[in-house]
Amino acid sequence: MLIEAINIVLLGMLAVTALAAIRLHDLFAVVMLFGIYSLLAAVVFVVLDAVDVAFTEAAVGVGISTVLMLATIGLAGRHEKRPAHRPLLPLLVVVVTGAALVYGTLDMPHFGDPNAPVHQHVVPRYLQRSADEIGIPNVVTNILASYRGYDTLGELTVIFTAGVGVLALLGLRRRRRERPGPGQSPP
Amino acid sequence: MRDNPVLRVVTKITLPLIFLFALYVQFHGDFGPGGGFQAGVIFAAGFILYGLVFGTEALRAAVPAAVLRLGIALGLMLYAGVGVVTLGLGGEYLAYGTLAHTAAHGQHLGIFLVELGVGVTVAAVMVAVFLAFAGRADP
Amino acid sequence: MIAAQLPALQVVVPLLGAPLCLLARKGNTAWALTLAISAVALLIATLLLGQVLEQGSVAYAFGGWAAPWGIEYRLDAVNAIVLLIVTGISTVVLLFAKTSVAHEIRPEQQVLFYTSWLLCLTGLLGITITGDAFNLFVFLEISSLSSYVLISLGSDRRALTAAYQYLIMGTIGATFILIGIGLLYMVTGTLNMADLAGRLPELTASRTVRTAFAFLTVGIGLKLALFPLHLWLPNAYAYAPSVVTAFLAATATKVAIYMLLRFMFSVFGAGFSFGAMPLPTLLVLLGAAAVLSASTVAIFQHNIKRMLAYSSVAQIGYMVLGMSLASSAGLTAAVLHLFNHALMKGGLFLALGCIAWRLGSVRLGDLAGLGYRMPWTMAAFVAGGLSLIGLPLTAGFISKWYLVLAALEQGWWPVVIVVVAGSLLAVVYIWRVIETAYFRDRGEPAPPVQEAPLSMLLPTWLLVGANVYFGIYTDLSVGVAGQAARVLLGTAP
Amino acid sequence: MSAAGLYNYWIVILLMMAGFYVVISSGNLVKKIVGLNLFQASVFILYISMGKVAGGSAPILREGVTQFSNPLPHVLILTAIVVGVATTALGLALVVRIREAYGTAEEDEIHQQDESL
Repeated sequence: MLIEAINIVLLGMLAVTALAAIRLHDLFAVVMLFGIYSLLAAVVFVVLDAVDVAFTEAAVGVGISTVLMLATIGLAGRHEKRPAHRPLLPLLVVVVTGAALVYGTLDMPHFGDPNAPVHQHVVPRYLQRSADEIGIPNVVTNILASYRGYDTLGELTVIFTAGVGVLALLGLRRRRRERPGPGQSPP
Repeated sequence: MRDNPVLRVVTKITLPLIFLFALYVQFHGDFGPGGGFQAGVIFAAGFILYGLVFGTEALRAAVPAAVLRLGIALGLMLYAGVGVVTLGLGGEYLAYGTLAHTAAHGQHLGIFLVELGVGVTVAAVMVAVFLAFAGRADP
Repeated sequence: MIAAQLPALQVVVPLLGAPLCLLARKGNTAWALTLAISAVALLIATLLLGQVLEQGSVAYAFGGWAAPWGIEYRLDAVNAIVLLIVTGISTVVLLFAKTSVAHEIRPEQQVLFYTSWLLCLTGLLGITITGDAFNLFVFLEISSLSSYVLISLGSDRRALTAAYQYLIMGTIGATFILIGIGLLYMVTGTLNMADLAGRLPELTASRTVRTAFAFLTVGIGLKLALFPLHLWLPNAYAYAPSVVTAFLAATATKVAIYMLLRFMFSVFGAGFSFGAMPLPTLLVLLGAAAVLSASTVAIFQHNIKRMLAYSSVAQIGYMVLGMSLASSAGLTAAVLHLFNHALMKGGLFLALGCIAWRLGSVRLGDLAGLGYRMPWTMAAFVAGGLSLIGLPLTAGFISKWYLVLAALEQGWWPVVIVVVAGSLLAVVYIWRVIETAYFRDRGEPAPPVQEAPLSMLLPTWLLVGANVYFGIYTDLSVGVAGQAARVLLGTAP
Repeated sequence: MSAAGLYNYWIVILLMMAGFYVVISSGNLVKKIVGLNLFQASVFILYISMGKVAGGSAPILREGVTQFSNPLPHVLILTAIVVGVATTALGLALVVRIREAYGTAEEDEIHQQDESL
């Protein structure tokens, strides 16, 4: 029960952070809030026994993503223009989506329930037999690199794609001035 | 930042530790949390720190564009290549058990190699992304 | 022995080709490598289709781990034909690409362009062939990220905003799909599609499953540009480089349609999707709205690429209409149109690529007299346009004919009316181009013939010729589409 | 009991929708990307929550521990986090280029410039 209580408090702090990020228009503050959000999420992951995920979320969310966002607002300006009017359509979309999700929770297995289907069908084999079949104590590594190693190859390909994309868009050399104006197709 | 001697000295002392930690995370994933991805990120963080303190030009000189491209490609080729080798040895794609005499040894070797591939590509991509963004700043 | 490994090689060959391509120094080397790899992938897809027609279905377990513990590839008539379309179109468009890319893409970006192409091919093939729901998400992201890159390399600055808009919509879609897969995993404990299909029938009353269904439909709908979630598509297609538009228009939306078919019919089952959920009504309405509204908007476009992009949204509507009938005939029509539309749009966008190469513009006003200046290119455009309209002796006629028959079978008259109305609207927008190219007076003497080079004309005519071929000889396409429909409805032997 | 068991999920849904709202309501290209990250990070919490077993511990096999939390969602989310950061890097690179080409990172100002062509 203690875990649940800690979890609820952390989730509450996440909610406060997210709502503050909606309201602020100084992008520097928004990005900093996102860094805090990631850090809190990483703590939630530790509480929920996902240490590998926590490690990665801390490195990625607090590290890479935040640094990239800061670099971008350094280049693109840090102030968001205030919207002229409160957008109603997005609010409607979000409320409907959220309502659909809440409806979906009504038949969900309860939080922490050891008899939930997720813990019954596929996963017992990983926990019981990976020590013999692969022999590495960290079950997450076993699944990540071997049982579902092909997913990880796909994941690495995604990173590769992002690298190629950033090189194509920004290049590695120092910037040359963009041709200004709305260039149509080249002659 | 570049003119601050304290920062430069501290960085020079810290860098080997960062790289050591990255290697630890890379090869310790078997027992605790960690693995190729996290190690790659930490490795890249070391390079990025170097770039921040000594200037991006210094980092560009230390890691030329051709080397970065090679790193980005090599890691992925290593991972995908392990699969091709297991195909050649008569197993399914990424069936590491075929890599050594016993299945368990093969699994260890296979996981070691693919994690290494992940680490190399992730580190190279991260450094490349950093340089790409840094190169856009007005001089 | 190698025959058993073909399912893995289908995806691994282009995947391994991408880093190799990145190491190429010159654009032409990268092009040659990409073309060779795409051709090998086409060969593999052909062999796999042969295996599927012979054996019914083919399964492959990665790492030697049996499903559902490991990741599985699973092939049947439905995805085998999609693999053939994707690899075939990629290869033909690449034949065309050398000249066009050298003209439209800066030299230092060409190697990165072809690397992204291979990644996009990898992603599309991976989505199509996989039998694992989460693996589908991973390869979906490979294809999405690489297509954002490909689109952003267009020479107009609006290519950047189009790519950004697509990135936002695509990522929302992918996240919805991720939520849907998570909810399914939550109540079944598995990620394998065949395993899911076995476990979901007991859970049809679960509100969690219904929510998962809704999220998957909306998420795939975003990738598919299903009306009214199509707003990213026209700009993305209009400002991407010519060959990218031809490739994506002919393959990416087809793969998305395939995803929808796979989840609706194979994973959830027709009984759930079309019985418990209000899907048929919804799909009929959205499909009809897509056909009518997008075709109408197409008429008012001045940029022909944009016009054809809106036409694509309309054509997706036809496929959705066929799907909504949920009958053997309807599904046959949907799969058939998927195949035929890839041929039409591929051919039409390649013809536009020739025009862009010569004129540097694809605006309607600049086309005056082009019928005499580029006779072969314009003839290809006209032939492709006739297929798009659905004139007899073209592939477009065949699929619309099957769609009308399927609708009549269930007495759905309004669908027939929508198909006819959509075709008439297509006559109008295609005619605008023909009129400008052949009948508008430029007020100056007839310009000399300045055709596109053969390396561009031949691939264009290859696709246009395929439209005529599959408009006359329908055994192969109708046969495979019929088989696919039986697989989807679970009535295949 | 019913509400207590689902309470966690409801807060997570609130988090997801906060992120989703930022994506679709903001007109600033950078803030939209921040919103995407918030949205996705919350989906990750949803996945990890479903893997928690009451009384379980981290899935690293060792002496004396028999009850583990489910490692499969962890693996899936590790992959998803990486996919997310890849998307972010690409999206931000696009924002930098758009800003260079248009001089702004606000959606409405970009539309105005393109419509005046």
